[in-house]
Amino acid sequence: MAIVTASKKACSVNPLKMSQPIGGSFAFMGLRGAMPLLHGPQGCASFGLTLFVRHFNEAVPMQTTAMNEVATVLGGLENLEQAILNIYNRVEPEIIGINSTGVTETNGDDVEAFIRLIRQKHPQLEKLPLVYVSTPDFKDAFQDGWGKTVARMIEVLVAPVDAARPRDGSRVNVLPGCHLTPGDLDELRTIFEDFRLKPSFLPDVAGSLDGHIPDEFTPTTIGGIGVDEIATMGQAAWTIAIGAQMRRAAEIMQARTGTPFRLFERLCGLMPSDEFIAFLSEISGRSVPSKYRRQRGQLADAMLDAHFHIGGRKLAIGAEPDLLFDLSSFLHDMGAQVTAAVTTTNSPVLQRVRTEDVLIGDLEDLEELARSRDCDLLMSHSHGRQAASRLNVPFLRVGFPMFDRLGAAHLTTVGYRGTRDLIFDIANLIITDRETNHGPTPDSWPSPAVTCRSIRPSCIEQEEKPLG
Amino acid sequence: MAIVTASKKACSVNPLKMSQPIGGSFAFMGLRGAMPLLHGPQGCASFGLTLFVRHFNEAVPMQTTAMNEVATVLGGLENLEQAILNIYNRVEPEIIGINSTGVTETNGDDVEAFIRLIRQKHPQLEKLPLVYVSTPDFKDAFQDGWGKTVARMIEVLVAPVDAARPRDGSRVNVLPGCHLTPGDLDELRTIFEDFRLKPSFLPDVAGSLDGHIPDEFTPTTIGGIGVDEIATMGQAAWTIAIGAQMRRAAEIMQARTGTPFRLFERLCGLMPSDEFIAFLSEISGRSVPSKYRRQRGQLADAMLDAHFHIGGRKLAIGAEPDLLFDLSSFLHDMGAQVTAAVTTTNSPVLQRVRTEDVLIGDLEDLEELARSRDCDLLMSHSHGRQAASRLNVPFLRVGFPMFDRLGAAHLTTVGYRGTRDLIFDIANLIITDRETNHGPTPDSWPSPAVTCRSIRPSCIEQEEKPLG
Amino acid sequence: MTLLPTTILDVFNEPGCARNASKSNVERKNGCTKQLKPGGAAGGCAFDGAKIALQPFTDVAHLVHGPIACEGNSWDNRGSASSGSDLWRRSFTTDMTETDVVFGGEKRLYRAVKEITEKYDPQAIFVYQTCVPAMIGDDIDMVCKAASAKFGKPVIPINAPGFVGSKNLGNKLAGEALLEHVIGTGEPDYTTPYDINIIGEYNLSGELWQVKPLLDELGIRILSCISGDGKYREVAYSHRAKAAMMVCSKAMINLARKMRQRYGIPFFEGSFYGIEDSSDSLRQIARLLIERGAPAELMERTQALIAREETKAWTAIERFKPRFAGKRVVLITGGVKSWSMVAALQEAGLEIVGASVKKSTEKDKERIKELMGQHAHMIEDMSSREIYKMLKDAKADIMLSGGKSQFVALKAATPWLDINQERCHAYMGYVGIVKLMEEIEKALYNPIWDQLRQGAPWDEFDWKRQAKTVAQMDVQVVDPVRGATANGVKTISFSNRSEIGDGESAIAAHGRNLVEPAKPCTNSTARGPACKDTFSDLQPSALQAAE
Amino acid sequence: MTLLPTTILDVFNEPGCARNASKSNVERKNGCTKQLKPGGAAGGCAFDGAKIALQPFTDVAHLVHGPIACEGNSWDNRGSASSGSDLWRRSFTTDMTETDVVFGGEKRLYRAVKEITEKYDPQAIFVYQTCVPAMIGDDIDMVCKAASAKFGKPVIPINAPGFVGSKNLGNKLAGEALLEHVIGTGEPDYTTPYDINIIGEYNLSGELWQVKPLLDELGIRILSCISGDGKYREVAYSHRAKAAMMVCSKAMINLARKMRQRYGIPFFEGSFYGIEDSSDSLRQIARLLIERGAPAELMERTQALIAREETKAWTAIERFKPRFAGKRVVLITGGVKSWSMVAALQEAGLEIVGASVKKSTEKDKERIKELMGQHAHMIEDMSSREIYKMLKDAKADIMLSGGKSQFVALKAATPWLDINQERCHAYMGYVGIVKLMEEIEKALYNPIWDQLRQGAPWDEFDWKRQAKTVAQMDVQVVDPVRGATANGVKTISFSNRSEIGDGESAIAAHGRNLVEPAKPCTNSTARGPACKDTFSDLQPSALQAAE
Repeated sequence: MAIVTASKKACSVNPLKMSQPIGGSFAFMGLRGAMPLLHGPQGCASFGLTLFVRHFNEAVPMQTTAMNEVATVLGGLENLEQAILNIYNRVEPEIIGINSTGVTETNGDDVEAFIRLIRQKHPQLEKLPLVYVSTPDFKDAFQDGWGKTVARMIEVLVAPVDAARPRDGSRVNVLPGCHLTPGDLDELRTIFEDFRLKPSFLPDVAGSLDGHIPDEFTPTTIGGIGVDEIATMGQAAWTIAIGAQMRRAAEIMQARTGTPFRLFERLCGLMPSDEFIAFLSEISGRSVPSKYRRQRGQLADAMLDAHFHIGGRKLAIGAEPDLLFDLSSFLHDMGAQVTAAVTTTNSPVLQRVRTEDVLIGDLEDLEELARSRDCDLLMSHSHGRQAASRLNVPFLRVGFPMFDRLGAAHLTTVGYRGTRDLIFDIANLIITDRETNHGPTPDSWPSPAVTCRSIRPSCIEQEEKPLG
Repeated sequence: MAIVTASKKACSVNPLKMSQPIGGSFAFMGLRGAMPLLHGPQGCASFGLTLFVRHFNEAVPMQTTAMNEVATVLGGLENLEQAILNIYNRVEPEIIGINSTGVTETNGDDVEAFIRLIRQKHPQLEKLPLVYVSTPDFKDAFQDGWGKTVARMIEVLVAPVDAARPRDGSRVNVLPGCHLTPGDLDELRTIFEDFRLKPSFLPDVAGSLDGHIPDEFTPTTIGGIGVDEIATMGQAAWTIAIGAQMRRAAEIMQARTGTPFRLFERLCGLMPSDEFIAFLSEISGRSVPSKYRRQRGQLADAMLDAHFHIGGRKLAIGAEPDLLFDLSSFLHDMGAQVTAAVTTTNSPVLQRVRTEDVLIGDLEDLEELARSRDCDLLMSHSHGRQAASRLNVPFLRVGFPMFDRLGAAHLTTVGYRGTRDLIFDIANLIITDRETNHGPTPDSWPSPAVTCRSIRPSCIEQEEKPLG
Repeated sequence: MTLLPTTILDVFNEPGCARNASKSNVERKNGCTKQLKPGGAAGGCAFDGAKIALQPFTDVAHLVHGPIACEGNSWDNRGSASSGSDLWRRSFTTDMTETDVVFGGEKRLYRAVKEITEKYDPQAIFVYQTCVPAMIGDDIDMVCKAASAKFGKPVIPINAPGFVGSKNLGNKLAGEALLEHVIGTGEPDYTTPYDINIIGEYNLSGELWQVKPLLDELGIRILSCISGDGKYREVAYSHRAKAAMMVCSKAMINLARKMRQRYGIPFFEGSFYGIEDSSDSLRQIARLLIERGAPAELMERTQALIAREETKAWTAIERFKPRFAGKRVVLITGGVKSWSMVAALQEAGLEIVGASVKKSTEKDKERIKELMGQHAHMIEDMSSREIYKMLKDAKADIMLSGGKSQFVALKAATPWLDINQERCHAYMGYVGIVKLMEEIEKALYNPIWDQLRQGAPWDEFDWKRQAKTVAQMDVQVVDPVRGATANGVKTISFSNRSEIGDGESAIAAHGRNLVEPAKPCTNSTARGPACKDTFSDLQPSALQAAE
Repeated sequence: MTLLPTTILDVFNEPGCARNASKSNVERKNGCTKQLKPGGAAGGCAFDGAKIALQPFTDVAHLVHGPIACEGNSWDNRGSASSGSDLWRRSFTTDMTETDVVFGGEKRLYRAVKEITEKYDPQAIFVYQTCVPAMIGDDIDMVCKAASAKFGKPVIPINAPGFVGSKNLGNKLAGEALLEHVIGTGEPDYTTPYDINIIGEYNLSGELWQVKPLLDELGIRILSCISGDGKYREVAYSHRAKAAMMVCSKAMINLARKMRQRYGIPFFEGSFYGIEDSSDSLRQIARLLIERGAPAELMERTQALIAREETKAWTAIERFKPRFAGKRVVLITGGVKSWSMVAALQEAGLEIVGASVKKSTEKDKERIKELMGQHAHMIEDMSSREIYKMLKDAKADIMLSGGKSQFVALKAATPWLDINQERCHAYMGYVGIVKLMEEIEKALYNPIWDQLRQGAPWDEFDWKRQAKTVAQMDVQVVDPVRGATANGVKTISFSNRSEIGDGESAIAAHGRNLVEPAKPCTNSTARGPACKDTFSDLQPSALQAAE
């Protein structure tokens, strides 16, 4: 039972946290033909855009209501109206997803009321879904913005269903947390399909941000789940939520449509994957394909090969709660000691992180804890690179953003195969570090005596003649 | 058109090459219930065994006729007889695969004659397949041993078919070169199955060496293709050979059973994968599943993202011919210059390596070429690590053996997905090297003048009073 | 709410601003305040601009007062290089909470300064104002003053909250803050007749170090670089320089002008991109220094060095000429670099078929026209979709631009090179231009383009769809100059009226070569003046965010 | 064909060999020549043994004369560490071709020596004979002599082709080569009364350096280590040592004995594995040196150092005792390390429930019995399948062995630790033993075991199959001591006759805990002498390769 505390510092140094509005925009990026719109000054969208572009190496759609100082004084209605109209006219989106920012929240803009006014004034917008989510910058963090936004999508976009009507037994709703990559979603999709289940991912960033080459250059998302498909999600037999951040969305789905849900807080590791596969086997009524039997064996074997290297490592990890919980639990299961854990926002899973204490803090906290607790493996998003370099410990990039290496979108850590590959990556990182920094030398085990007594010259004997 | 030359040195330094008998034994490891048997002194098997164990991190079956000095004088019949009987009695193999070594070849053992004698003497062996291949250590190399052994398996184990009988349109024989990993074979199996084709891999090291956990500990291989399945390979509609080393095996298959074949010399890269997928689409009569459309887009995107890093790199590569050809062609396609290429044995593909010259040589040659030609990326099996470290250039482990990192069996370079992941690995290796070794400093661009003129003290002016 | 009216108006009226100077009165009023279009903008804000301008000061703690978004979403994203302290790479923010918004954030800010002082003891702390605290009335000037007095260390307020305007405005506000609080507050150990300031140079990828050895060789000392690899103390005494070079014509023109005004430091606008520009800049530096009293022999030495370096560079570039023959470049930058880049590229035999002038002044444009000839295609503001089509239609062989617009080129399977701040190569001076040519050559001749321009051989359908898509795009694009379409062959005017095969069939046949290489755009004589405004009414898109 | 009869017979008759000494005449004749069983052997050959023994000499070029197999398949595979030259890590081989086999390889060998001399100029070249050139009659002694004269550099023939015998024989032949060609050919710059040789220590993972600081502190100089971190020159003058320690009782006993004979250097067999063994060895060294003339005060200093180090080590180990209570170890080594490891493990409170004695002498066995008590289970020769079953049946909590047998333990989901040459940790001396305990603790308490012992929850079928498999294995295994089976509950005698649940149900319930922890094997009193031979007739398997 970890004790969860929040940093008392006035100054956050080397932030781990990102703001919740862009977490919300990120969720909208998993919808087809979507334009995420940040209601705030243009810098908010610009920073967010840059962050996503650097992580995904993709053109990313994101717009802003471009609130300036004067507009802020007057309230955001006019800018919101103009933004929606401009987007509607220019890019013909299938949906506009709006998140508030610190400025408009401080201002107290009643955006839902604005939207009603705008719809009244512009009947051509009647069929354009507009989803608004309140996500002030000065509260919560990235994963909260994502979670709230998905919950709100369900409230606005999923059609209510007649509880009496039979459900489609092969359909499954999947509500992935923002810590899952496009690669993770692709892997899950394959697994679902191997059980002959038809998954609807909400959102589906794999469809939109996996790095495909579009035929034309569109300003909205390409790929992702369509608004039409979202509307019918109430017909699915099950909802699977991944990560505690998605519990509320799953509950709303259940309340709205009666679709039961199962929450998987972890999908990395042997036992979490076992549970997941067993559940799919159960709801699909199909036995587990031999592919997964073999993958399971391969994972078990990888655990055996790698535990020599990972076992006993002292891990310092900085990540948002669900990713922190997933990866730290997995590494604990591999024999590592979770020695320093820092996160961005509160969550019920934090208490269950397998460590002494979890700090809601920043990368300076993580660096200091890692140093004082003698950690020898650091994991965080790319910003942790500076700390790892100062500490001279191996560094594994996890989560968002990952801007200094390629392939962030395809890193896969879910399921037997994803876990297996992650294990090899970590073990090889540690092996490389050992070779580079910890090879034995004559001075590796210095004499405990204060000064080493060397041969005293007086001891040198007369040279003898050779015998032979 | 590369010029192929062989090293003139009397002394091979830091060998790249491994011997062909163990290449042959490796092929037998892809058969179910097999016991590879090296006919030679015990050291030959012991070294081979260690090599495979270190690479795969698996228990590996391999036996020896344990020829000692006296037995060598007398000829190997008795030892071979004892070995076969001991293995037969003790481990009940489904097949024993015998490769000769330098010692027994120097001795001139007529092993086929020995086997006839042994079968006459021990009728209980009647149904035990015994496949013998001549593979002297002092000729050829690892991949030759593999190629010859697979060819011989076909001659001995595949049942002749009635040419008039209709073939099974869904069955495909796959003859993979020894440069494919279990991970490659798994990837190929998935692709075949997605086209509803039923592949028979000969040999199938994925079945036997992919790292699964067996229920019991057997001294033979577990998994792999069964002798029964091999016998029926003549019924397949197509044979697909992968790597030029498999041409002869495919030709023998065709001659023996009439099954037409297609040889894929490369499976890494966009165009080779395109050709492969197009061929499967053609022979299966099925359109390409959308999964591969997306994977193709992802690969194209990875090429775009990574070409900045890989383009212009000067590559030094040491590998067996088929792996050399596959990877160097792929890297050439990514804009790298293949600047130094060293291999182990002759092959028709060597002339087509996209470089000036290919040397049949050793890792000393590779290191010297890399140094004199200013290469900045080195690829070879694990033994190249010393050269890379001395040259201080990034090093990518490819091929066999890979004993100093985990997960060798699962490295995948075939198809869209395999190529995509390889691209990220190489690009990230290069990025890491740039960060670590090539960050800009004030001395990165030294003044062209011989000595840098510094401020002459005479120039220093009288201190002025501050204005403000 | 603090509207910062004085400073901002002051900056808006910048007389040193070439753009302003060339504008009508009406334009001038609107120009710099340029109201961004909601739903059609994606550029950085004033805070972003201020941070960009100042963050390269390496020994300063840069503290952002605001909610997590401003700093948490943006830190550690630029490639400036430091030869000393790495303090500037650490990120400091007050990460304001709801409580701070309700009760005011001044106390938290003060405590943040205290924590930084205790833990990192920096040479100075720069405190950046952002929108939310500006809205709730946090007085950072007051807090900085108090903290400065308390901790005995410069604590400098940078008043450029995002919503006051663009990135460019932020650059200028940063300059104002330096003028008001830093410059003139220190004295160098000694001065020489060879002391210069370099203003608006950020040492991206360490490129200042490509030029500094030349200055060293001439005995010229960079007294202060604002702000690449800069140190607080050096800015503080930068008023003792004899002359200054303004590297980027927009970013901190106000700073250069006011330093001339206050301290009598003459400056020139120059560039180290390209051979001739580099030589010009060296000569200008020498000229100004000699005017301020340096011995005249400096010019001789400068000319000798220039002669030597030019010869070497020209020789190095010579080998690229055959490789670059007939290769066409589109250059899309924030505008300020365009003319100097154009010259550099032409030096190597590349043909410029288009250059962005969105942020360029009329004078810049004149210069570009002069360099590129009559047929210069000046891109005022082109949508991503437009550029995508242009590249798909094989109107250019390579695009050079900032990182955010890269995908327009790459996804059109067209070589692209980053010439903005995220690039990892240094392109300055005589060595840098050769490096740039190397990179262009690598990009042009990379074999991936041929592969990527082909569709999957198994995917006939895809190609049909693509052709259809391109046709649709033609319809969508508002292009008054576009010629008539008939029977699948049509005349498209892009930068000229030369007749070429249409995009569809060119692409379908992977036929970049269908476009007759002997007839590049600038060979046409029919280019009308209308062309340059062709796309100017289109919506800006991702491109706007470039730079 | 050169049969090398003299040297080999000489080695076979090694009177210093404890094993030989304890054998009957008949045994002795068969013992060391031990004809390996075709189809049932997998150990290394004599060449392998010679290479292992000599390769740690760091400044020597090790040239293997033979086809590619001997060196190409095996180089760069051991973890010795060097404080100086890395020449030893380079691999040299004549890579004989068919032509060489037909026409003889002597010329190629000579040229190879020439090339090495020219390119690497090593202190010496060791030329290893292998089977094929031995068969065709290549005379490496002659070539080495000629090359040595020509190039003015020691070129030493190592005559141990693989087919003459086992790895162990190869070790001894390597020792003979040193005696014949190297030892006594040089002189140290000076000698001291504190000079010792260490023989048979390879500095794996640098573990010699765990002990050397203690010797340094005592003023004891390692004049020559044969061969870990060794230098050619040091072996050449190793005959000037005052005393020697033989680290590995089998490897080079002949070398130690003959150095005593020829040069009067007394030696003892000792080990630095474990606290008491380390202390004993230090005392022995001091004793022998004092006997050879070192001041008697050396013993006092040695005792003081031992007291200090032991206290520290015991204190460090103390904390493991509660963690190790009731934990049972199976120890499978080449045999030579067994007794010293047993002592070390028991020091930490671990219970040894089995130890391999395959390569141990009767004296070793006695010692083990003494250490482990009446209930010692000595494993003569156990098949992999047997050990697998034993571990699956939860008869032990951890296995320590060499790398090749690791999978037997790991696949049975049982903790395992490498104590042979491929391990990456150093376990020598007082610090090493603590490190070993740490690693054992890490292995025992790693949470993966619980996970791996469970089957997939979705795979009922699998578990049934596994149960069936285990039952089959019971039938297959020839185990005369196995008890009667009835109604799914049976009595199995493993190392004792204590009653436990059978393997099936224990596994099916993931029920390692079903085995009553309070009743470990050695608590039983019914252990009969028959037990130790239970498996001795079984075929050797992969384990045999485990050195």
